[in-house]
Amino acid sequence: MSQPFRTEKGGRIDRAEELTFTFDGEELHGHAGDTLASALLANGVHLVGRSFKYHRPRGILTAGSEEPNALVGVYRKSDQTPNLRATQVELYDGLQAISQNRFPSLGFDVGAVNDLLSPLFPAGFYYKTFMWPKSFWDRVYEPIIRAAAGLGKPPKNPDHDTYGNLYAHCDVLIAGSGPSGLAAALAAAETGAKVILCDEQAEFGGSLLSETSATIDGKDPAVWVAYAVARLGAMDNVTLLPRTTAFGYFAHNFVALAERVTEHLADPDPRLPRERLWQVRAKEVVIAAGAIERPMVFPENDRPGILLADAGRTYLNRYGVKVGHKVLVATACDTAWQAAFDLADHGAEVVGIIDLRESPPESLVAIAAARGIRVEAGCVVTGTLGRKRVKAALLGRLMTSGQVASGGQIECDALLMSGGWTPTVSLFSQSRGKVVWDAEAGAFVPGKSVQKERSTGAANGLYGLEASLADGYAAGEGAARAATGKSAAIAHSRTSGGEAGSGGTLGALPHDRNASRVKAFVDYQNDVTAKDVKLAVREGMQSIEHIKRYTTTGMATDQGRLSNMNALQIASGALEKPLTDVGLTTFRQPFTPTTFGLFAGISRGDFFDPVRKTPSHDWAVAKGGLFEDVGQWKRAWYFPENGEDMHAAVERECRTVRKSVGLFDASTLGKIEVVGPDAAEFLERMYTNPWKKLAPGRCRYGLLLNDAGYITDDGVIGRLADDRFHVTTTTGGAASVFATMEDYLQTEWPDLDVWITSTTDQYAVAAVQGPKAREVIAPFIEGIDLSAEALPHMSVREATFCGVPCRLFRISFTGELGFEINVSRRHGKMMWETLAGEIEKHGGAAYGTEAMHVLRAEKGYIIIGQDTDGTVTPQDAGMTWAIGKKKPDFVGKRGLERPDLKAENRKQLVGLLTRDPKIKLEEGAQVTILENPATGTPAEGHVTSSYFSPALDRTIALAIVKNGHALEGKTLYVPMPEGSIPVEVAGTVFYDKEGARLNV
Amino acid sequence: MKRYSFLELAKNAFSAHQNWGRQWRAPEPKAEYDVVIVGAGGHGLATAYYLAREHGIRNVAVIEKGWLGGGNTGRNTTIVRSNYLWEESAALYNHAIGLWQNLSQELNYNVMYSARGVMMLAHTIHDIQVAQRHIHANRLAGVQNEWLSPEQAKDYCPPLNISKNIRYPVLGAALQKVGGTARHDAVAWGYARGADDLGVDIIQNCAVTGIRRSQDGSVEGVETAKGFIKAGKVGVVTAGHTSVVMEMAGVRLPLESFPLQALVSEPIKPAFPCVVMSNTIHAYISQSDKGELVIGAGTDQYVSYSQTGGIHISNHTIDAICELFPHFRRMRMLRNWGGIVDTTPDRSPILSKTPVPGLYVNCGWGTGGFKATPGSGHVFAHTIAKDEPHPINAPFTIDRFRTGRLIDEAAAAAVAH
Amino acid sequence: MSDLLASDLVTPDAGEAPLLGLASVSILKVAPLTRFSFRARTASVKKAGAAVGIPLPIKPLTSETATKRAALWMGPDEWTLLAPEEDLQAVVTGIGSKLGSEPHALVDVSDRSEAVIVTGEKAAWLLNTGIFVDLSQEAFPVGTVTRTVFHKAPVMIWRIGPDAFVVEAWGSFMDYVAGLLIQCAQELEAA
Amino acid sequence: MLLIYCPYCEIERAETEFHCGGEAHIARPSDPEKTTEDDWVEFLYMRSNTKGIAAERWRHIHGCGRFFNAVRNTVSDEFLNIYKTGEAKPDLEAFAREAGK
Ligand SMILES: Cc1cc2nc3c(=O)[nH]c(=O)nc-3n(C[C@H](O)[C@H](O)[C@H](O)COP(=O)(O)OP(=O)(O)OC[C@H]3O[C@@H](n4cnc5c(N)ncnc54)[C@H](O)[C@@H]3O)c2cc1C
Ligand SMILES: NC(=O)c1ccc[n+]([C@@H]2O[C@H](COP(=O)([O-])OP(=O)(O)OC[C@H]3O[C@@H](n4cnc5c(N)ncnc54)[C@H](O)[C@@H]3O)[C@@H](O)[C@H]2O)c1
Ligand SMILES: Cc1cc2nc3c(=O)[nH]c(=O)nc-3n(C[C@H](O)[C@H](O)[C@H](O)COP(=O)(O)O)c2cc1C
Ligand SMILES: [Zn+2]
Repeated sequence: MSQPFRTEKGGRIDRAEELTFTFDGEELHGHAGDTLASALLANGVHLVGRSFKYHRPRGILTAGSEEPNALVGVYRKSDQTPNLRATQVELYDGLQAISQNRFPSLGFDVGAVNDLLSPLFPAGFYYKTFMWPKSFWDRVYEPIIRAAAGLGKPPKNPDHDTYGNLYAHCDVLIAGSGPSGLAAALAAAETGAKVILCDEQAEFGGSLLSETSATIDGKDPAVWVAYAVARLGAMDNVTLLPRTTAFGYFAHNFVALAERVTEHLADPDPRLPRERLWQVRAKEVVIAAGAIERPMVFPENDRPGILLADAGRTYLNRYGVKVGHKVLVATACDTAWQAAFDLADHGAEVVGIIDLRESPPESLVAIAAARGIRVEAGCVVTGTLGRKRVKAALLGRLMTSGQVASGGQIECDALLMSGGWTPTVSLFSQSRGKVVWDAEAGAFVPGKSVQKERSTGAANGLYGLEASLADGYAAGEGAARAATGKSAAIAHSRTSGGEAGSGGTLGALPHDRNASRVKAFVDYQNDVTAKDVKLAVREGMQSIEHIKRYTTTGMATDQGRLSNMNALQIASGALEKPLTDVGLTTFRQPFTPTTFGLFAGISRGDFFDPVRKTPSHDWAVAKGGLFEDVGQWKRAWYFPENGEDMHAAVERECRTVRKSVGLFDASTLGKIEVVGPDAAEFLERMYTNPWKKLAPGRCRYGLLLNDAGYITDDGVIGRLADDRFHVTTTTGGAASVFATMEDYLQTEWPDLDVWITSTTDQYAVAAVQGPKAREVIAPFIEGIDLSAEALPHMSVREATFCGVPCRLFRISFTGELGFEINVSRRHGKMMWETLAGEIEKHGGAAYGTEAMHVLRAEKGYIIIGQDTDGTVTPQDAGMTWAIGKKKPDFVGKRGLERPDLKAENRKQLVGLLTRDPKIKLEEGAQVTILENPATGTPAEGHVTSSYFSPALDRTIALAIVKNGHALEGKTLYVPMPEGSIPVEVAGTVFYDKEGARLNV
Repeated sequence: MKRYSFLELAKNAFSAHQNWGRQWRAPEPKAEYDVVIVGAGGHGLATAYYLAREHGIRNVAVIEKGWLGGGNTGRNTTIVRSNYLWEESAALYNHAIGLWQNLSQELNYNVMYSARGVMMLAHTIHDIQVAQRHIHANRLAGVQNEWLSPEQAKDYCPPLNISKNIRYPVLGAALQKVGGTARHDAVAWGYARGADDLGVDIIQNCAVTGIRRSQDGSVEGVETAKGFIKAGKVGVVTAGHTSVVMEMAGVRLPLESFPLQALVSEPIKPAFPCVVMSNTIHAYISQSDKGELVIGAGTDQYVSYSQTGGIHISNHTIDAICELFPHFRRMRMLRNWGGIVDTTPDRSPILSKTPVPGLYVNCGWGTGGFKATPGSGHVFAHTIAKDEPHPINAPFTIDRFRTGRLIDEAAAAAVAH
Repeated sequence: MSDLLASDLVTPDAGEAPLLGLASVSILKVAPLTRFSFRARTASVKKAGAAVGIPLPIKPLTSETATKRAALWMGPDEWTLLAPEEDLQAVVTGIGSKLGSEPHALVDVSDRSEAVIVTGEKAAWLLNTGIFVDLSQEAFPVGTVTRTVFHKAPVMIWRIGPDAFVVEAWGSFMDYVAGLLIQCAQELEAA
Repeated sequence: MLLIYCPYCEIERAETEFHCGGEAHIARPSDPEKTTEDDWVEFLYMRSNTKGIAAERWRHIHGCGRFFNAVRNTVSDEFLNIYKTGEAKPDLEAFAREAGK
């Protein structure tokens, strides 16, 4: 049960609550309030992972989301989530974690041989080799490279957790809750502005949670945090979101947040989402994301046990964990000294403070002296010893010559380092703002705001508690004023301690080692060393973007937050150009890796896309009907009976329609009501056909082109009154036809007095088709005369069906006597069931889309999108008859006049009959002149529709064929892998060419 | 040029890699070139390379406003395939496939062309019809493409969810086995190194700001950030910026530039063996040799030169990926970026002479030109050198929009990448 | 629910059990209604109002209610007119006789949409799981009506009370909309 | 996801409620019969594709349904002006000068 590195007291963990967890199967203990990282460290575990390329042993480096080494897999419900940062995984009882990228074990990893071979693997090595023998690439080299790369393993099972979403609006969004973020929140909230405060950590407070040597308003910083959070929590206008990362800053102040809702719980309620996406539109954004500490680039700076100094301090003060018993501190910056002091005060032995600077501040040296800590100024670490944990560090003394003299060796079991601080400008950069160099801070800081945003505190390059607080209050006030015009007075806090520390260094440190032998890491996770960056420059990679892509520095899961500045400095040196001329690479979203499920959210299963059903749906399901997806609609495809296969079912359905009667659900067709005195004029301009003379009560087939001249849609249009038309469109075209009409209406012809209304969902439509159609509907239709004389083919009437109003069309897509009855959707089920019952009495049957396709193909009626593909003109489709020749204009008329649309040799719609009537062509098969064309001979066209036709008792097909209309009667070929199929070119109408069956 | 090989790598290991030379120079521009190529993307660099290698025209400069390969070449999802519908397109992309197969050896630069197969899913009957049409047309054209049942598709790509109970179940797939991926940056670098070695000057950080025309209207040279550069011929290969550059010569084009986004996951061990594309539900995915899942998202709906886009685009792509590969739902997005794609009305490129004598343009590749890089450069070099198109790119004129002789891959419901 | 706007018109379907009934939010199906899409140029708007018995709102995104009538602003020349199921013909006749030959369009869309009433303390929260619109009372006061998008479906929302919204979707989208609302509300059942 | 002001609804809404209709002020030739091949291809396909200040059409498709025009900087994606269909094209150069400052 012992946690040998746990302090006696202090920290924010709950010592009363002990938790058990496992790491690589070993049972360990920690406390509530721990992260996995702090709990591992409490147990003295530093070695937690292996690096990407060289498989070097790696330990926990940081205490935050920028952690590059301590990536683990965590098991839950017998599956694991890879690449979680141990520094962000909150401990819960029973947590099971595993290390990654090692085989067979973390302690002994065969991949570590890469480290020995590393001289062969400098940056970009794979571009230079693996080219011979050529065939080895796919079979040998690439598989090896792929297997070596990658960190964790992907989960094995589908994820059953859910992910939530919330759209939110606020006046001020504050990302980050350190002193500056909290101050900003207090100041903004006090004005009454709507505030959202988020922080990626489990608790609010940021750096204050590990600050023990300062006070705010005379209170311990943590106490002040508690007070501030309580105050904010009590206000209605404030939303507090801990465990919530602002990960994406998009255009127009749209910020995406990822809230981790249950991951920290041992046994979460399954009804809760695992994570929630907040899509926030903020009038003003305050970025209070703080700053992170920079590693120092010295040889072997990557051994387990080497941490950032501030991380060491955080583990101590916040989690009650000493990172070691004998701690060495290497720094170029004041802040690390405090870590040394705090550790010493908790009884750790601080074996030395090595400061790069010739003369660190007197005050610090004095405090060190008082604690008896050895101080080495003007010194650097030039190497470290120890494989799985640091054992000692080599000391180097900087000489005036710039050389380094060996200064011996210092034993330690942990090494804390600080190269200074890097403001977190990721979000600012995402907002498209440009950073500027702040020489004093030695860092890039946010420049001019591009969006309604301001950075504050350490993120703005302001170090020092008092300054951060003051800046935060000002940012909060300013943001609230900008958002709402309101302001309020709020007392600013007074602090003691927490002064800004100065100092810092960038780039690789000098050393006295054999440069070609040692590795000083810049990007830990991707194993990019200082040498690699220099090599890239030597090879002509002059842009920082090239250096990034050639070496992969900054491309790891921390996206360069730790490495960029050091890489930049090294590049700048190698290029002999000032750092500011080299510039940074682009920060992109997400700020930290963000779960796919969060983006996908609720869009899964049936909710992936709306499932649109017609009122006959349940009936069709009960009947055993099968469905096909057409756009978002589910359409009944065919209705097998008694174990029929598709072919048998479709054949039966077709025969039934031709013999007696069939019932078909046409509800999915788009419907548009065109109303107004200029309705006919409008249709006249939209469709190819003439409309003005169409009498009320009659219908006409309409063909719609785009202005380029190609067919885009079709449908039957009925004139209900002088000023009212009922337009139908294809199922898939409904939305786009409506949008196209609105476009012309609003922007080209706004003077027309006509309006269009979509009525697709207003009506359920049943098509009753077949010789007995009239008998079937007659009992239910009232108010009109159904006789052929009174209601000829292509008519429309308003009537009632079983007493409810309906629009009755006498039209046909089958070539048989047919009616389409439109009743309001609510009565659709009643209508369908009534008719379904009735057709049975007449030996009829319901039929689906497949039979509908066959029946219409027998008649040569085209399906837009199947027999046409966006390159087909009315002439091509043999539909010149649909063009109103006398019309001065219609959409597409001018397009049709273009040379190629009028050219000879265009592909035209024809019928095809296979010589062998049993052979059914494949849709999409190509049509050629030669029986066996040489490879590379372009085809004459392709088969667009192909079916077995029960009416003809043979197969039929439609095809688009070059010059097809002139080829009627000729033999062409459809070459298939198994041999060429001879076909005869025919007209497109196969059945009842005279249309006798229609007009009964 | 120092040749690259394993031996060379081993030799250099002894000298701690101190002796590698530059892969390309950083020359100052000369006053005059025979040919100036504007834009050092893959297509521009390949054009320069083939001008020098195939046509002996070595007095060539490639002028790049940023860093070479930093345009769409550096930000695409690297899908390579040639199973396009129309014979014109299939010929063009297949020409490229032929060149891809030997590109590493030819350039002596490993571009990691990986023929792991590209599988295009069908989710509806219409999709099947379209896929079959492609397969049959491709067979006649000599382009490899085959049909897979859902079970065969799953065999080829084990993570694929072929359950019948998803919203848009997989009904089958078209597979092009010679399709795959390549290392996008290496393609640019390899061509740059090859072209540089043949004497081509690659001038980076030097935007072209004007195109100067002589009295007779023909091209005289380009104005740049580094002054005027005289040129006998100018080839514009600037992808998303083509309208901007061509306007400098007074040439209007049927182009719109849209943001197209892509994203990568965190790196994981090999989990995805091939490339899968679904046009119907908008998902494009493969796994890079580094281990990230590389995922292509859609275009935003408005013209933008911002190289970013909206989150709803990523949402819609990732939801599709998670339906097809539900165990990736717990994976995480590492980085999301955008490029600027220049799209034509028929979704086919323009590789053509222009109304301005001596001015040539190679553009309109939209969301899918990476795969064509070698082929495009090859035939464009021919067009410039001979002042007439190579038979393969002869149909890809600007004039086709006037005459209506489109090569409409979009209308034929073909797919983007 | 008596203090709700239009509560004499938009009423829960008595025959149907609530789709969702949590302490913090409930979802009730709305009984059938007469709905019209009315389109006209500005000059005719007053007359149309007189014909229906309610002024047509001119201010964007607002609604007017009167006994058994409501008029919802949909666009600068578009209104949705609501009336009890049995008043369909009355509205047609009323407008027809008042406007005569003045250009306008009146289209019966009674059954194009289905509606639910979402009420309760968490109603706005629930809608915001899929709707981008700012539903705070300041930004979206009682009476506000708008078309928008709920996840992947177009919807219309109309605030009829501080914690009550009418959510309409085209009939074929209602399974999706109601289904998702119910699913998104699941977490409210957890602690 | 852009935030777009609809001049008819008089409110800002998310981009997902809108449909972008491409470059604005490309009028369909009023007499197509007499329009030359070149003018027709201009109308059909040729676009300025401006980098910088451009006028474009939007439709509040999931709102009031109205088309309107917007001036947007295609580099920053910032909207500079929004006006109703039928109103004159604003002086884009002036916006460009302003943005250049
Ligand atoms: C996200 C995304 C995914 C994609 N996925 C695929 C895919 O999977 N498969 C596929 O085949 N294709 C894909 N593409 C398309 C493909 O990337 C492009 O078609 C292709 O890379 C274009 O290459 P290019 O050389 O023509 O253009 P680019 O690489 O963009 O090069 C153009 C160059 O011109 C330069 N330039 C511009 N203006 C000037 C000027 N005034 N002066 C000087 N230089 C200038 C630019 O800086 C740039 O470097 C994708 C594109 C994107 C954005
Ligand atoms: N050299 C120095 O002396 C020095 C350097 C740096 C910091 N400091 C001290 O640190 C403090 C800085 O205060 P501060 O408030 O600016 O920063 P902070 O580090 O205290 O707080 C930043 C907070 O932002 C959170 N955060 C970062 N990115 C986020 C994101 N994308 N989404 C959500 N949360 C995010 C972090 O988790 C953290 O809690 C001061 O007290 C200052 O004295 C001093
Ligand atoms: C195929 C491919 C793979 C990539 N893999 C990574 C990666 O592993 N890590 C990373 O940070 N970025 C990766 N990127 C993205 C680049 O970092 C970068 O975002 C992209 O080249 C666009 O450039 P920009 O973001 O600088 O504008 C990859 C890009 C591509 C095209
Ligand atoms: Zn609007």
